[in-house]
This record gives sequence, structure tokens and C-alpha cells, in this order.
Amino acid sequence: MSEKKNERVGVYVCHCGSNIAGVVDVVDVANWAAEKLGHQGVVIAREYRFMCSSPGQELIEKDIKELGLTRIVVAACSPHLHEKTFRTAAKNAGLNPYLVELASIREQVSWVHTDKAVATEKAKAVVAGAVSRVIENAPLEEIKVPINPNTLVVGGGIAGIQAALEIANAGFHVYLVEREPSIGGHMAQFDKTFPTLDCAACILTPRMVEAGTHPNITLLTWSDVEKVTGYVGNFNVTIRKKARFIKEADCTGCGICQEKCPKKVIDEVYEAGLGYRKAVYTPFAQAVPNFPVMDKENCTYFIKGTCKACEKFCPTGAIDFKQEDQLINVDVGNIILATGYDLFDARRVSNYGYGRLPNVFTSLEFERLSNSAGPTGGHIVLRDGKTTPKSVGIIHCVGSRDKNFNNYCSVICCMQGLKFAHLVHEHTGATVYNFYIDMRTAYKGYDEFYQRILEEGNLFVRGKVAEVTDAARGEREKGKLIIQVEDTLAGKQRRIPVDMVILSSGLQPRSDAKEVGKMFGISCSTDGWFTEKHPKLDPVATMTEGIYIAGCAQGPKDIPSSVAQGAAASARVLDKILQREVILEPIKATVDKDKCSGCRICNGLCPYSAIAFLADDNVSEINPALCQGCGTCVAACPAGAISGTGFSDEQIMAQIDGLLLRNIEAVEA
Amino acid sequence: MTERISIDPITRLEGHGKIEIFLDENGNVANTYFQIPELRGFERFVVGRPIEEMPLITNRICGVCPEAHNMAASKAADMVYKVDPPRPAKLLRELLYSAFYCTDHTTHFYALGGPDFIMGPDAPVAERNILGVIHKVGLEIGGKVIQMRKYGHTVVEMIGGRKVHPCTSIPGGMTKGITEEQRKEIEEMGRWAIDFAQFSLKLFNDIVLGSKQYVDLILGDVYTHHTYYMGLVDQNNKTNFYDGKVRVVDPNGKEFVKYEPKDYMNHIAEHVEPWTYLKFPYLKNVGWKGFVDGVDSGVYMATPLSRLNASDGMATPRAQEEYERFYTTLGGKPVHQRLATHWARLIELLYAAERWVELVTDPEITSPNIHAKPTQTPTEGIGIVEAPRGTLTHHYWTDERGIVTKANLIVGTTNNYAPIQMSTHKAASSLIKNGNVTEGLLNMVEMAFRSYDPCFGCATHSMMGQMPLEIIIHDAQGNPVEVLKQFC
Amino acid sequence: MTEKFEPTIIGFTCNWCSYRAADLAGTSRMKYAPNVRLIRMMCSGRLDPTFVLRALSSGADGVMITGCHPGDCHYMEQNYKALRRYLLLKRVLKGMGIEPERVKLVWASAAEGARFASETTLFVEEIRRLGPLNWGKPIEKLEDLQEEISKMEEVPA
Amino acid sequence: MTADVKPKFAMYWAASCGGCEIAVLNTHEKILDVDANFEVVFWPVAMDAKYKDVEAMEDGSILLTLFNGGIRTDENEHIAKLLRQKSKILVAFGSCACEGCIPGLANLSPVGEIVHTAYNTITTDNPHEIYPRTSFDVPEGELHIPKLEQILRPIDQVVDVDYYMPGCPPESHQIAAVIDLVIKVIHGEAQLPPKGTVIGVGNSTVCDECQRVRNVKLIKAFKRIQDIAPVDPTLCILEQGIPCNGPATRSGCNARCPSAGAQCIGCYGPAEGVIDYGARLITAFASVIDAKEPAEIEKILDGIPDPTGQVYRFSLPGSLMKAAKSAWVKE
Repeated sequence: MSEKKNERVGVYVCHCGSNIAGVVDVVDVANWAAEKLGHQGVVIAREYRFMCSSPGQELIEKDIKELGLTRIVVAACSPHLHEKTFRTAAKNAGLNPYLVELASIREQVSWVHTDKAVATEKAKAVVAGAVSRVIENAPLEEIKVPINPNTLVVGGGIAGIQAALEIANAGFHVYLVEREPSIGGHMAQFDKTFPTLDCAACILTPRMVEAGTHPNITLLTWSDVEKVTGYVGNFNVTIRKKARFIKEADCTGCGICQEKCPKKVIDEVYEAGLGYRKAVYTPFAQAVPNFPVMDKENCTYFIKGTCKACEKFCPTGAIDFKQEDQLINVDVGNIILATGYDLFDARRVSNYGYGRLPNVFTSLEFERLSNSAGPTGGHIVLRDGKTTPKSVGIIHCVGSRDKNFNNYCSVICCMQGLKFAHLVHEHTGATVYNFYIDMRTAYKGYDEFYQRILEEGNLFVRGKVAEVTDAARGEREKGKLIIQVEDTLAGKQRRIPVDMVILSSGLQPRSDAKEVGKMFGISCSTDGWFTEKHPKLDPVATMTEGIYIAGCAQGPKDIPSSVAQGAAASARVLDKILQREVILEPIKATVDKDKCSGCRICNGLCPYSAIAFLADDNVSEINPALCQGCGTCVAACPAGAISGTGFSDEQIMAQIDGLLLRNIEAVEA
Repeated sequence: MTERISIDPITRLEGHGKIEIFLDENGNVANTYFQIPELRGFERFVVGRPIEEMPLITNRICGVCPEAHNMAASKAADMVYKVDPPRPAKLLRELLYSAFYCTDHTTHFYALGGPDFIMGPDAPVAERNILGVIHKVGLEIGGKVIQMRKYGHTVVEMIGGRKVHPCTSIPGGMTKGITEEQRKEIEEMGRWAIDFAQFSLKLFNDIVLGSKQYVDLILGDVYTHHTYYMGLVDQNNKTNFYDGKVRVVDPNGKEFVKYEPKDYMNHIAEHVEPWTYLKFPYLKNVGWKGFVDGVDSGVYMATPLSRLNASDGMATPRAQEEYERFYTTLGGKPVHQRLATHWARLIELLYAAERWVELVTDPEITSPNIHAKPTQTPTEGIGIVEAPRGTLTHHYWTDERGIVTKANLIVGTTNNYAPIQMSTHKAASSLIKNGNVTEGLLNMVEMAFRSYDPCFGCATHSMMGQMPLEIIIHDAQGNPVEVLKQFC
Repeated sequence: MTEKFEPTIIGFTCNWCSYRAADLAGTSRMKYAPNVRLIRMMCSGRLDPTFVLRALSSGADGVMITGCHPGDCHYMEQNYKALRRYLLLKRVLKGMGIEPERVKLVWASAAEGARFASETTLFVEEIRRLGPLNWGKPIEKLEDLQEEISKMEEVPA
Repeated sequence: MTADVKPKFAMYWAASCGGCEIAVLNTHEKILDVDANFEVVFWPVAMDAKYKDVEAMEDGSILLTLFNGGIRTDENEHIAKLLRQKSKILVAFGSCACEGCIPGLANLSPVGEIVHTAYNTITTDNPHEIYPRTSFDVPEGELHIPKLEQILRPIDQVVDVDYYMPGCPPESHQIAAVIDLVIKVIHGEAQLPPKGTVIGVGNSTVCDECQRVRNVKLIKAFKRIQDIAPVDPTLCILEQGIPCNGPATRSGCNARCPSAGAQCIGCYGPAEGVIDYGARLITAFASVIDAKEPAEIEKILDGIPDPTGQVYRFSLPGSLMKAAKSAWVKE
């Protein structure tokens, strides 16, 4: 590559007990490195049982100090495990942490190969690659950005509420944005919650009220986020506050306008289409805030130009037909996305007959049926509104674990099904059949609940239901819904007639998840859930610094997990806020303005709009705070004017040469 | 014998074309060989390239006359698409080409061929070059020469986008036109060029025709060959550089054939010798009889002289006058004396300058209508122009996407390879007697080929750049006894 | 080629998916062909065609480029940019007479250790079939020309 | 260096077209400066000279040699080595010497195929398959012509080079500037740039000098110039769909071709520090493609009919791969 560098390199080969040494001849590798890579600047090569142990790290620190090493190569495990460890060791010894390279000879060699000779040869190549590369490494300094202590939480479901409260209670301001008229999310629609069966409203409402009244929380319901710019610590967010046609300042939430409103509308959202609301309404009694919303599409005044009943009767004159959408602009340092899920549309499974067979219900419909505050006052009845079912079939995994719809398990359906079984049993004494593929009752108290439901005498059939039909064969099926299923335990086909069928529908990503993700600069998995930074070790952070995810937006989960994630996300945010400044990985791209021709080929490549074109100087420029370091523009610049730290051309070229042992051949030739 | 020469590293490795002269026991010329030592392989590597790149790629065959290749390739590319460029586009191309002719002929007369006359054939080597000429005739003339070249290249740049290797000619026409301002500028330079051409003819008249020694030299048998002559002519059989039919007259000046460029394969063939990389074109319908004169030998010549011989005159008034004076002075058509080519070249210079002004004053020259979109499926195309050093033929076959699948190139100097070989042989045989060799005599041998202005850059579709030449004289045993270098 | 031929292959991985897939293959102790030597980049979008050319011209018999699945890129859509480069690069290599199969693009998510292992082994076999590339190591120049000349001289002049 | 003894100047062409010489002559009056400040000891196009004289010179006695043309034959190589030995400053002059240029496209085929093609064209009358031979017996003796080497090479793959001056040919105003500089150096009024510097160029790419308006580029289809000519005179040519090499090509020519309504074809070679010119163009063109589906991308790529020629038109021998597989290995 470039001119000869005079670096002093130390190479440390780890045995990792027998994990590496069992397959790779580590002594040979170390000796080889000392001998063959001397010309590149390797002054010492050691092997040691556990490099990551304190003595192992001390070994490195000692050599740095005593041998004046300027570069370190540790041949051990994956950098994803111990890169930080050894960088810290170098730092302690006064060497810039970015002058350390890990050569993965465990995950990439000893664990995946068996032939010792071959593995040892490959290990040598990997080490040679790391040595060539580390010589080209440049010392890097972490980038520090101040953090705005305010936080934006998007989504007022239980996860969002939890996150908002945690941060607000810690004394920092939160903007909680909810697109519906009230916070509460799906949980507010439920009757009971598994496995303890406590009433959802009873446990949720206090939290909603607390959030609604918290001095540190600015509640923005009936609002959408429209635009997000900036970067971690310094986001600027534009929020559209949709017109409610109610002056919030004057409204007391007395509810008279709703009483007086002559226009009845089927409530598709909250009542799942089972009940009615008015054109001016609060979705439910405990709504927070409890200001109503005027439904423009259905309001007689907006349609015909006359009526204004609500205005006439409002004691405080809070009605304002002229109200317009408001654009609110806020600065925040961190953002938590808790945008939740959509319920799988059971119509898609046409052979289950939802929408065609009146007495097939979705889980949400059933939640409303069984809810004492619901349209039937908690009476579980058929569509006719009066007949109580004598037999009920509950079908699990509707739309989940099904290659025709969603491959994933929706997590909650089993427990939800059991809950329904219990409620039906309790309210009606009807015979209940559960149709399941597998019962998944992990987590605390869940399997106990399953046992309890079994003891209640509910029936369970293992098998995926083929069809729900009203085509009766013979008397016993007359006027019933027949569930056609293969009982895989008994190993026979069954036709089970019931009065009511409940589809335990799965969860799926919000229909607009992709657009939302784009707006906040995060990606979605192939299933459409937001992608976390690490599936195990960093489940609430995302690839974009300062953007966190919580609740079902990240994947299907039950209430406890959603709450836990809400809290976890807020903990991450508080951690950032308290640091006052955020440290960014110094892996960034920069433009050499002299070389840049202003061709603008890079301009379209950055998903974080980190690249700006300066028309006056006819050059492009990269904002280091926005740059996430992917290196796409570096590879794209036709003039070679963009360089990337941490993964520079020189480093990668040198590593190629090293891996191909070219640097050695060159000398030997 | 073999080893004696092949072991000599110098002769083998010196970088240039060679004339090998073998003497017999009496020190007289037994035989001469004119060798070209390089192959670049354009015919092979243009295959796979898009047709529209041919004018750009074949430019690089020769940096001395890239315009010629650019034009030939462009015309071939037009034909590949069966598209006829709008008249203004053709005017622009020919205008560029005429301006180029002026610089090229000027360069040769003053820098390459001229020194022999202006300084004298036996003047010291160190002086026999452009700088020598300037020192002798005075800086003022040097200034004029430089000015002429400057003007020519300025026009090439205005129309062709670049001074060397123009880039604006594409299938169906041109990528850009010229503005009225540019037109005015070009016209001015053109008028100056006419004066310069006339001045050059006067110079030739005074220095060369004024000297009995030179006239005898020109008319002498040493530089005379009776061959066929080839040149491009317009519908009135007047010399044209850019377009027309190829006309060939026999050694008696009678029209032998006049053919459309597309029919060239029926008339031209190339002979291969194993001792040189360059091929020897000849008239197919006469046949290859070796390096000999006469009606029965297919050897033909394509130079300024041959173009005059092959035409019935020049299409512009002043040039026509000179044309007539030329033949009356040298005793009628055709003129076989090779050295007269220098004069013919100056007449062409005058024609090119006059044509330049003709074209730039055409009302359509600034029209924006400079391109016709190709609509037909590309197939095969042939383009022929007169390069300063001879008739230039480009022939391409393409697939339906217009990607070249096969190519054939017969370039200026190549046409004259056989005549050059003959001329040098004859000159050597008549000048070298009884092993008596002087530098002056040898330079006169070189003058034999230099009159052809052999541009080996140009023959270069198969050979390396314009090449210095070397003459090696071997005794009867084949040992080199004299070596002389000359750069064309 | 003889079955003894062991290809040398350079593999490019992205930090978030394919490199973690390789890690996973390791932690799951999956066995695969040892011929591929990996280079970690932040994203497949970092892949500069120069790297591939450098590898092929410096002794590699093949190059494996890996990244997150389309739509799954941790930098949103940079892997599509890698895909475009890759497709054009293959065309250019084809023009140089290099079997396009010598350069392969593989999508592997962090969870697909098995896929990473099997794709690697598959690719190694493919390259083994194609034989060594030996770039820039021609038959010694002079011999080569002698061969040319003798070919020319087979026919009588 | 003092001016009282005129320093020696040489210029030579190997496998080239002579355009570089013309470009030097096109500096017009500057030629006289060269004559005034140098003793021109060796310059085939302009004057007579003897190789023996060159060989007789002391090593390093020529101050400045401009070497143009690539190394196609053993003869070219010999002269390159000779001139290196005799010259203090050896400049790889022009695209051929710097990176191989158009003749470098020959590296896409085996040398045998090139020879075979040349002597089997439609007009060649060669029934006995006669090919030139490096040595051949004629009745009077043996004749020699140089050997073609397997591939064409830029001069720096044969000898050590001090400076590079790219361009096909280098622009005359750049040559003039360099001549001025060297003369200044001779008179001790200026310093030479560090060895290995690319001289007579800008430090960016052609777009830097191109006056055309540029936007964020999204190409749905690549087009060929004859299908859309004349192009919009003010808009970036690449944005109009024509694969223009400008973004990756060294500046210094004042964006000649784009300003003449034609795409840049890349004669000035790669920008400063770029290792492989073709790679830069591959990524440039790929980056502007507006498609995600492989099938659609492929369809758009079909609009570049000769990808290899497009990105290595001038630079194949100087690229990482240097030549096509067939040029290295015999079928």
C-alpha cells in the first residue's frame, strides 16, 4: 500500500482454554507471526490461555509500556465479544483504543474447522490480515454531542405511557404523541387481562390519568408526527395536532355535547364495530384527555351546514367549528417509538367465515362483548344481541404461524384464547372448545392459568381448524357453525357444531410501520416490525442513535413485556440525558473538498440525509453527527474524495493483501 | 549468415522502421527491404465496442491525422445506421477537415519534407529540421508556420471540441454546431490561410523551381515510378477530401476505375510479407506482381500527387490555376516524379484553404439542424475519406445493437507501402554504386520515401506511432556496413 | 483441475448481519469449508469494487460478498446499493473473461449461521470446479511468444 | 541547475499515435522556449538523431525525457530502459505511457488473436496464412522485426517513473504550464514537485470543470448519444442518461468533451490516489441507478452495451487486472 510505516506491532494469540488451542496450534501461529511478519513491524508475538482475563490484558498493557508498541493485534474471539475489552486495555496503557485489531480465530476458525493443519494455516492468514490492517489504522477520538433533555414518545399505549411516566418522574420533560383522541391503546379495549384476570381498565386508568396530569408530560392526542430532522441529542420534530373543533381550554369534559349530538355513528375503532358513538365523542368514559373530538366526516353541521346542537348546549362555549390543524415544533434529545400493532384482519382467512358467518367473532369483538362497559353491558351474546351461546369454539393462531399469512407466533393468542374460554365459561356456562396448534404458556403464572382453565372443564382439540361452515350435515348440525378440524391427538377428523366461534387473531405490524420507520431513520424486519440494534443484547435501541423502540412495535408481546420495554427504553433515554452529552462511534465519512468535483453522485445515497451539497462551493459535505458510518458514500465516490474512518480503503486493502499473504510473498520473492 | 545479423542486438532492438539495403560483391544494390516493426491490433480490439465509439477510438490510430480517422469512422457509422446526416452537419465536418488539411500539409512541408529543399539535401543533419528552416528563412516565416497550425487547430477545436482527437462527430451528424461569432472568426482565419498557402507556393517556386539543381532532381529518373494513382473525386471528377467516389487512373493517366466507397473490396486487396508487420495493398483487378512498375502491376499510389493525377482538376479557382501550372511545368498528366508530391501538397493546401472559406460562408453553416436520429437497425458500414497521406477506408460490421463484430481498416500510408519500398529500392540502386556511400546520398535515398510523407502513425492501425526510420546497408555477406537513421 | 486444488477466497461481511451470522455459525459449532477468509465492514454498501479487483488480481480465486437481506439492512437500504455495484461489476469482469460465478453475493441475517455455513461450502465447491484463477501469472513471456511465433511458422511462407 | 550550459531534452514515442507530439507542437510559441532553454538531443518527430549517440551519453545526462506510448514490444521496453538510464527526470507523458490508453484495449485478447485478425481481414489476400516473423531469411540475409509482448504495459510497469502527465493527448495549455515550470526550475526560480506526482492536471475530476447543471441523479435508463443528440446543452450529461466518465476522470482538460456536447470518455485517467479507475466508474454508474429489483437493475444495465470498454477504455493496462484472462492464459 502506501509508504512504509514504522509501527511496532504486538500480536497476542489466545488459547481460549481449549476452544482455540484445541484446533489451532497457537504456539505455531505466534512463532510464525514473530518470524514472518517481522518485516511489517511485529516486534512481539505471544500466546496466552485467556487473553480476555485480567492477567491477559495486563500482558498487553505491560508490553505497550515496556516495548513501546504502537499497534495491537489480538487473535481470539469475535470483536463483537471482546473488542471493547482490549481497546480499553490499550487505552489504560495510553494507546489510542482504535489502534487495536481483533483477529477472530475462534468463531471463524477453531469452532468451524476440524483439520488442525488447515485451521492453523487459516489462523495465520487471519492474523497476517489483521497485522497488515492495524498498521493502517488511525487513532480516532470519540465524538461528543450535547443532549437535549426533552424526550418524544410516540404512541400512547401502555408501553408509551410507561416510558413517558418513567422519564417524567425522573424530572425530565416528555412529549407524548397519540394519533387517537385518547391514550390507552389496545389495552383500554380489553376487559380482563391474563393470567390474573384483573380488569384492564382498573389497572390502566390510573396510569392514563397520571400521564394526562403529569407536569412533565405534554400530552398531544389526536396528533401525528409529520417530520423529524437532526440527530441524537438534537432532534427537531414537527407534530400535526389535528383540529378537535373543541377549545380544550374551555372544555370541562361534561359530555353534554355528546348527549345532545343527534348523529349516531358505528364505532369501528373502540367498539370494534359492535357499538355506536356520536359524531362528537370521547371514545370511552375514562378517555384521557376527556375532551371530545368532532368527527368531521359524520357531523351534520359539516355535512349539511346546519345543526350545531353541541354548540347550543355547550355550557362553556367550547365548541369551535373554525378550529384548524396546528403544527407544533419541538426539540428533543431522544425519541421512543411505541406505536404498537394492528390486529390481524380475520377476514383474510376466508375459510373461517368471519364477515360472512354472523356468529364468528374476532378477539377484539369478544373483548368488547365481555366488557361490562361494552355495547352489551358484558353479556356474551350472539350477533342477534340476545341469544346466549350454549357452545363456543375458540380458534388459536388465526393468521399466525401460517405460511399463507404470518410465519411468526403472535405470542399472546394462546393466553388470550384461554382467557376467552374462562370468560365464556364464567359468563354463560357454555361448552368451550379450544383449537390450538401448540399451547404456548411460558412466563410467570401462565401455565398455572392453563391448568385452571383445563380444570374448569374447557375442551381442547389439538389441530389446525380447516374450515368453519354453516352447511349442516344432519340434525345436530342444524343452525350451528360447524368447525372442521383434524384432531391430531386422536388422529381423526372431527366436525364440531357450536353457536359461536371466536378467532384468536394474531398481531401484525402497523400498516404504516415502514413509512414511520423511514421518517425516524430506522429499518423494519422482513416481517415489518422495527429492527432492534441487537436481538438479544440491545432489544430497545435501534441502529439510529437516539431512537428507541418499545412494546409491540418491535414485535408481538404481552402487556408485562410491553411495560418492561417501555421502562427499559426510558432507562436508556435517562442514561443518555444524564450523561448530558452523547458519545458517537468515530466511524464517519468525510469529504476532501479539494478532490470533490461536486458531481453529486453521493447525494442520493445517504438514508440519513447526512450529505449536503454546497452549491456555492460546488462540493458535497457530510454532517458527522448525522453520518452513521455505513461507508456507502466512501465506496461510491468516483473521485475518491470521500474517506471513511475505521474502515478506510488503506485498511481494507492492506487486510486483503495480508489475508492473501501477499505482504509475505512480496518479501520472500 | 543468419546468426551474423540476428546476433547484432543494436540492429534488432533499435526502435524504428528499417530499410535494409543489401549490396552485392561489386558493392551495388542487390535488394532493399523496408520493414515496419509493430502491431497494435485495432481490427481486433474494436470488436465488442459500440459503433458510436469508432470515431473516438480510431482517432487514436494516429494523432497526426486523427481527423481523418474520425471522419472515415463517422461516415461508416452513419452508413451502419443507414442515416444521412443533415447538410449542415456534413458542412461542419468538411470545414473541420479542410482546416485540418491546412495544418497537416503545412507541418509536412515546413517541418518534415521541406527541410530537404530549403536546407538542401546534403545540409548538415543538425540543421535539416524545422528549427533549421526557421533559422534560415527567418523567424517571421516560423511565426507564419506556427500561426497556420494554430489557426487550423483552433477551427478543429471549435467544431470538433478538441485540438487533437475531436469528439463531436456521431452517427447521424454532430453533437454541436457553431455560433455566428465563431463563424466570423473561422472565416477570418480561412482568408488568412489562403494567403499563407499562396505564400508557401511562392516560396516553393522561388527556392525549388528557381533552382536548376532541384528541378533536375525532381525530374530525374531516380524519383520516377510509373504506377496507378488513386484519389477521391466529386461528381465533376474534381479532387475532394471528405466525400465522393474513388477514382483510379492507370500509368498513362487513363481512368482505370471509379467506384463507390461501399464497393472497395472488389477493387483493393492486401498482400502479406513475413518480414514486416505492414501489409501491401494493391489493385485486385490488376493483381499483385511484386514490387514493379507498369500497367500490369497492381501497385498504386495515394498521395497529393496521385490525387491530382486521378482528378480532372481542383474545385476552387486559385487551386485550379496552380493545378494547371503544375502540369504545364512538369509536362502534362500524369506526373510520375515522386518529388513533385511536395508541390502537389502545396496546391492541395491552397485548395483546402479556399474550400475552408467556401464552407464557412455557406448560409447553412450555423444552422442548428446538425443531427438526424438513427432509426434503422445497425448492420454494416463503410466510410472513405482522403487522408493527407492517402485514401483512408474504415469498414465495420455490427450486431443489431450496433456493437462492432468485425472491422477492416486500410489507411493512408499503407496504400503507399509498395511504392515506398520500390522508390527506396530504385533510389538506392541508382545512387549507391560500387559500395560508395555518403550521408548526402543516403539522405537522397530517404527523400524518396519522405516525399510520400509516410506517416507510420497513420499506417498504425496495425503499427506503433510515427516511426523513425533506419537504413542499414549490408555487404555481400550480409554484414551491416553502414547504418543511417532518419525520422519521417 | 485436480481435486487437490484448494481455492483461496476472500469474503466481505457486514458488521450487523453476515458477520454475526458467521459468529453464530461459530458459536453453534457448524463446520464449513476453511477456504474463505473474512473481512468485516460496517455495511455491504461499503464494498468498493476495487476490493474485489484487488483480491482477484492478488491471488484470490473467488470473492464472496455478504450482507443483510434486502429490506433488512441496518442502514435501511444500503445493501441495494451493494447489489447494483455487484451486478455491474460482474458484467465488467465477464468482459475480461472472468467467470461471473467467481464473485458471489449472499444475503445472510444475523440469525442465519447455518445459511452462512452452507453457502460458504457451496461457493468453495463452485470455485473448486472453476479451478485456480492465477491472475497475472502467465506462461513465461518469452516461451509464450516463441509459441506464438512457432504457431505462425507452422504454415509455409 | 544553471542556465549557461543548456540542459538536454528528449522526447520519445513507443506504442503511441503521435498525438502527444502534435500536442507539444500545439504549444506553438512555447516550442521556441524549449529550443531556447534546452539542447534537444533526441526527438524523433522533430529531428534526426542517432541511438548510438543516446547510448553514448553519460547516465543521467538528459535532464528531461518525455516518454509517450505504451510498451508493446521488446524494442519499446529496451528504449524505455535506455532512456531511463540516461535521464534525470523521466516523465510518463500521455495516456499511453501512464495507463496504456486505447491501444491497451488490445489486452482484452491474446496476442495471437490480434496477429491472426490483422492478417485475415476481408481484403487481405493471404491464402497461405503468412504471418510476420520476428526473424526471417531473405536470399540476401536475415531480417528482424521486434517481438510483440504478451500484453501492452504502461511504462511504469517496466521502468521507474518520476512524473506522470496523463491525457490523450495532454492539453497543450497544461504542457505549456509544465514547460514553464521546468524552465523556472532550471533557473532556480521554482522547485520540482515530489517524485511520483501527476503533473499538468487538476486535483479533482472533470465535473469540477464542467459548467453543466447537476442535481441528485436517478437514472431509470442509460442511453446512447446518437439516440438523444443533440443533448440538453446545460444539464449534466450523465443525468440525461449517457454514461459520461467525467465523475471519475481526472480534471485538467476544462471538460472539453462535455462542453462540446459529448460525454467524457476518460482520457485523463483516474483522480489523485485512485487505485483502479474502472472500479470508480462501476460504483459511479451503479450509484445513480434508480431500481431495487435485480431484474430491473439488469435491464437498466443493458443500456451500457460494453461495460468493460466503458470503464477501462483508456486504463486497462494500468488497472488492477491489467488484461483479460485470455491475454494471460492460452485457451
